[in-house]
Amino acid sequence: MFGDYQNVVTMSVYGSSIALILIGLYGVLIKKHLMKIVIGLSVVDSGVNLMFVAVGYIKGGTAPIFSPSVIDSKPLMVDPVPQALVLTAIVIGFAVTAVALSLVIRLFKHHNTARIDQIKSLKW
Amino acid sequence: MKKYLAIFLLLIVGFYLIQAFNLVPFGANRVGNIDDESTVGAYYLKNTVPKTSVANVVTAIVVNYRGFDTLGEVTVLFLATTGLGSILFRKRKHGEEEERVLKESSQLVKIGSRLLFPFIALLGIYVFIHGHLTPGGGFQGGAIIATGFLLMLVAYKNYKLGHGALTWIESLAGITFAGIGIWGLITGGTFLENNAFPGLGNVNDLISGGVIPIIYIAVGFKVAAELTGVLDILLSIKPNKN
Amino acid sequence: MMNTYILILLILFGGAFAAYFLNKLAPILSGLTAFAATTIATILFYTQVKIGSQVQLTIGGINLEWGINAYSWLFSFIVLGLGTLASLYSIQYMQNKERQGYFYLNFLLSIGAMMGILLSHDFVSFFIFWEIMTWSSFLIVIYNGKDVKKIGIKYMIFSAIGAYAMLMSIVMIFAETKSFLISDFINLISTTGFSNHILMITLLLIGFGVKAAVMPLHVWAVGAYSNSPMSYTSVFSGALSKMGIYGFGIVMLAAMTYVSPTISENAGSGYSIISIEVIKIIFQWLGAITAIMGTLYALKQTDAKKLLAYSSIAQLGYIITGIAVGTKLAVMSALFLAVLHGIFKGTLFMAVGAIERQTGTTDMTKISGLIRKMPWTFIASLMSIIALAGIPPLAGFVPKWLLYEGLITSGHYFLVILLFFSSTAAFLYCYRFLFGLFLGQEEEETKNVKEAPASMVIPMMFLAGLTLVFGTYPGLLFKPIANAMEFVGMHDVTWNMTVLSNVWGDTVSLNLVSIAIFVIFISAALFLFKGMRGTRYVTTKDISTSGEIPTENENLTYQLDFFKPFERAVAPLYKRTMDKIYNAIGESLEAVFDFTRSIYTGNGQTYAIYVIVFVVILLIFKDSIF
Amino acid sequence: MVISPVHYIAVPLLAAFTIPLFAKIHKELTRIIPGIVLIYLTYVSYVLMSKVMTTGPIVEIIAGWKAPWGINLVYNGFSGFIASLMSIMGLLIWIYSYKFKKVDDEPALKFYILFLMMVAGSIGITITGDVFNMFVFLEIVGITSYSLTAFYRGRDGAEAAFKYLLIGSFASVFLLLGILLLYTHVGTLNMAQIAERMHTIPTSVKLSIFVMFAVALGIEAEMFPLNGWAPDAYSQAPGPVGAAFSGIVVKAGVYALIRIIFTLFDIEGSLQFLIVMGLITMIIAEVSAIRQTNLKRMLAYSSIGQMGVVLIGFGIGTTEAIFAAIFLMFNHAIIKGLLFLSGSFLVYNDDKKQIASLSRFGKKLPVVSFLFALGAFAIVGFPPFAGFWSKLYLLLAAADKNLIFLIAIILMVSVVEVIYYLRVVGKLYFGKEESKIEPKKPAFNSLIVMLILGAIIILVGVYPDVITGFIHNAADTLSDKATYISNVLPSL
Repeated sequence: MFGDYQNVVTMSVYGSSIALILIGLYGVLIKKHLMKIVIGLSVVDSGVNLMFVAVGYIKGGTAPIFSPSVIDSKPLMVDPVPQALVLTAIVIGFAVTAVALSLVIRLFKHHNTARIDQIKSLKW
Repeated sequence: MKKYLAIFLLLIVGFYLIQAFNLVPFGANRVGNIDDESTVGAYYLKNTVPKTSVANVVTAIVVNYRGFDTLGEVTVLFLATTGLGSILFRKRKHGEEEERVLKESSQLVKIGSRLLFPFIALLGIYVFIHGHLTPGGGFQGGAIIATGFLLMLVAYKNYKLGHGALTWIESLAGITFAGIGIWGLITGGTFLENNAFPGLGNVNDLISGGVIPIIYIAVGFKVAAELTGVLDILLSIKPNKN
Repeated sequence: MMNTYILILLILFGGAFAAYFLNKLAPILSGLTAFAATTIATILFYTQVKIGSQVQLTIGGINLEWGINAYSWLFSFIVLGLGTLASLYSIQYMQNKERQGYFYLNFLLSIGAMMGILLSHDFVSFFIFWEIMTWSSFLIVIYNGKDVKKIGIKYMIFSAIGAYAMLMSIVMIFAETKSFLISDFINLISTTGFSNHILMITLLLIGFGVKAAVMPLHVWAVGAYSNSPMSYTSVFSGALSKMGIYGFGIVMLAAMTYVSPTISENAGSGYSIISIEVIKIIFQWLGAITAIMGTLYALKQTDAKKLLAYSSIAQLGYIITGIAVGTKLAVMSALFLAVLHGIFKGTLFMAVGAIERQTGTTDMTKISGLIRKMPWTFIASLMSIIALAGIPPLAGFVPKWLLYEGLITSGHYFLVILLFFSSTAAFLYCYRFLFGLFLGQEEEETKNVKEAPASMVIPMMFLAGLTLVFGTYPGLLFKPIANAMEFVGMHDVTWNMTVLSNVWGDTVSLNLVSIAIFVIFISAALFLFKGMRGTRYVTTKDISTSGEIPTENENLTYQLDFFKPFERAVAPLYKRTMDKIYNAIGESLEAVFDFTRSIYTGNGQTYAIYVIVFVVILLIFKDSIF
Repeated sequence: MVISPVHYIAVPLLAAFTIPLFAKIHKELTRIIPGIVLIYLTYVSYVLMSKVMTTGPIVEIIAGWKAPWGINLVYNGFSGFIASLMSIMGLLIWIYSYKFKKVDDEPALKFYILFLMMVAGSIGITITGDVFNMFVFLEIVGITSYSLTAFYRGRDGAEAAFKYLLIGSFASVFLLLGILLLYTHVGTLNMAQIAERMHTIPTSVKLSIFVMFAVALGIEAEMFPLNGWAPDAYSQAPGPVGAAFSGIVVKAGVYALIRIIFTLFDIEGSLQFLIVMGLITMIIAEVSAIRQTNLKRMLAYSSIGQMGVVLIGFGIGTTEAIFAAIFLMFNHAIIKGLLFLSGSFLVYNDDKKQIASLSRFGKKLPVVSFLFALGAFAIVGFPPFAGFWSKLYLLLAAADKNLIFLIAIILMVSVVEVIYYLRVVGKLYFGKEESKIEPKKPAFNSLIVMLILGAIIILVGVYPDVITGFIHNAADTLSDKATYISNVLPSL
């Protein structure tokens, strides 16, 4: 399907998911605002999830569903396991984000700021 | 300075990630020959239809082969709601009404939302009822339903959710999932074993796959209730005075 | 027979907890329990235990062996005797003090632990009891609540360093011999030589050296000795410090006597430069220096407790020197002194305790002239001081004689000079102790002081009497010492019940000396009493100088600058170098620690960066790390 | 219904889902049900451990799919021992916190659900035989831990929890990436099969995967420099939760790390890596602990330091050393549990948890102070308390491999530990002046729990043989990789 452009596609799919991870990490490491950090975490999660799906892809494969039309022909199907895993990963990512947001709310109320470098009452 | 250091470090991480995934060519067949069953993927593709009568292999994996994961996943959601409740808990003064931060929406949005909501809910329900036949399933369906509630929450400033009902749905759905699991143990099989019904039915029938659709429906309800609960909690936070 | 050891330990440890809980009923009960427990244990020990019997236990997959031998039997004499007498003494001494249950709990625990040390034939139980002894004595040291940080923690730091040095050595020994038995360790060094195992031996010696308060490791001792209740200090200084000597003796004596001379000392080891001779010389000198420094610091003290504490350090120095020299005479003198020091220093600390209880202070500038008020205490102190100073006819003379002779015959002339200097200087503080507390004019404040109760006087007098007995019949002690030396491999030790002799054939018959001194003493006393009749007693405030009346707060007591000229002469020695070095180390460590913990900046993002940096480092160097 | 390892997970989950319904009947049920569940789990531990000790490991299949195809639970000497330890600690901490007042003020319902699931999740991490399942349980533990850390209002709990969450998210990201890479190369998620196919992965990739796993699980195991969250979380969480962190959650993290290193990977350098990281962790944590003025923070750093020692023990790698390390884990759970539980009564009424504020509490709270002192003595390794034996065994194992330098450093650090613990004990009994803060008298149930822990410490200290049999079995199980694989995959 992709023919000679294999490398390009590899680069673009893997590259974009790795780029998402790195961009997210950058936000987590550098941005001072708590919300941005949480967003960064979500972006990282998305990158990882995209990576899961990308890795599970098999060239020319269809969705791993034996619908009436394909049940007899048994076509090449993509790997179903990463798809199942990514479902779990997404949900867990959602849960963590929700907790993170609630913590941000608490922190903002407590410190009246959302800058992470000003919230350091616990140290040493 | 810190910025460039971070970029530098992240580029190194990226380099090694690329290096690691470089050995995993995109689109190559890593499942192997399906009849070899050398990988779990191959085994699932080969055996799902004959052994579970479920057309959607992903659903079979999520609910049955790796159903234990899914149970954990549902628990994570449940715990997130619980945790949110405990983190953002505040004592309400007697008679104090919940008040949201939102502004009142326009009439158009309100009516539009009310019109859309049943259809969204219906779509969600369809998605999780047909989880074992078509793409989608409990999580997806639940999320769709929660979107409907989000719409309502955004449109109506004081949209009341039945908290009691949410708790009931959450708990009952959870009990159904865990209970089916334990039923497997009671009947002499293994935890979550697909033996609650005598037959598995025909592939691609609506009623097929043993307990898999039932679990997925329970998951759908649970996810819908929990996502809605999370949205509700996060929306009902009072802003700081200053 | 088999279970007597366990029974003795059970009595002591069980008594400890009984004493703790009985305190809730009535404080006096815990004191009585302690006395009963030590007495029963002593009686059991001396009636039921035969030298050489053993009992084996297995705990946690480790074989333990308990038993008593001639060498540990000698030390058990100090521990049990002093323990019993001190617990009798404590009953009245501790009266009306708070937390008696706590005190007796730890008192009995430490006595039990000391017995345990003596019973242990293997390093594991040795170490277990050693640690119990350490922490129970630590708990008593901080009992007063005074200077917990300065004294208690200092004691614990040094004890911990010592104990862990010992533990390290023990595991190294086990790695080598696959056995915890002390006898196997002795076998090891006797078959493969001393210098091949220099690290483990050094570590062991550090562990023992801490408890024996050897020179660079002595800084904890004064505070710890003077800060605990005196009834415990008599055990602490008299018996507990001897545990250091006990262990020191095991290593040094066994190493010296069992290593067969045919083994090439310098064979195949990175540490081969250090042979046993070097270790011996180091400890001879450390002992001598400890003796001198202890004596000099003792001179300066105005607090009787601290004076005695420094004096203890000095005496331990003699013992260390004696053992390190290692000839039969020197070792004999060291062991004799070890026992004797327990006796007379026990008495002295008890006497000071009695004075503290009756007058409320031990500051020699504040009290004087107690001779009339506390005559028995005075007599006990006098006898012990004479023993301490090493004047015949009391027992202190014996080890001194032996030590000098041992040193001279083995050619350590310089050491003799040092020790001689030290013991001469010791006369000065001995005199000061007696004079400052008992002689001189009576103070107003001590007008209503009475003699201590009988249960405190009796142990003191008993111990003081022992110095006389051993001074006249040193053979009573020579016998077990000779047995002990036989056990550690020094054969053919000759001794005589009442006569000391040297290699040149000169002999001193202690009976004759005693009689002579006794006659002199009696006549002098008669003369003094006769002469005293005509004197008039004035109080210290009853002075008029050139018509000026001194104000209240002007201290005219001359105890204050008792030995000023002498102190001035030796002033450069008083620099407390070791204390300063330790403090400097402590402070710089604290700075380093504070710097280290600032790694935890409190900023979540910094921690995140740490994670990424760690990941990057691992990824880059993964091939070389893994 | 035969009792099987899945009860560890299924029963708490079912209970957690039901508690909100029972809450509608009676509030008190929300507290009692988790207790009943934990009692049941302890019973399960008893039954299963006696089975494991007599007949060998139990491998349980989930959903009727045999080992590589479905998820399976492996309950052998090692995982069983840790799981039993966790369930017992969970039960004790539940009894302790039953009427812990500050918990009572807040919505108790949520506290007990979260606590129960934290215990169940930790047990899940230990007994699962599937990598991705381990990730799910790690997240369960993570979410509950974050929520419980931030449980108290008006404190800096949220800050601690946010840091924990931030670093914890890194853990899940790296773990996911590691699992993904692993899956793409071996095509399975079952640990035994991964272990069996590990040699097929090219070395460089294997190392990258290992780095990701090591970092992710190192975060959970409080390895330096990944442990920035730990002191904050420990010190801000409610007292019982602090005890649960050190007694249960960290154990799960260490277990996972050890399981990965010993069973999954066959990388030679990973053991040296453990030693070095353990050493650094220990030194930095103990050195930080000595300068603390906050009691809970001091305990937290001490806890991290102890984990460092545990890692060293595993890193030495001989069966004796593993035995010592597992013994250390056990001791640490018991002793640090006691320290946290008694310590949180000592500083109960001091919002800043200062050590200075507990001056002379020995008189006001005699039993609690005594137990704290007992714990302090035990953790620094004074005989005749439990901590001594594990330290001795560890040092013996190290000496056996001739690691003299390592022994010296461990002992030097022990001196530091002695200083800061005894400083607190001295303060408790002989502080300069009496503290103005009125202490809080412990409730009966809390006292009982602390006394039980104290009794265990003394019992194990005097007669370690009560526990060494189990630990020997655990150590043997862990070091025998081939048996693990053949237990899970009998056909191969």
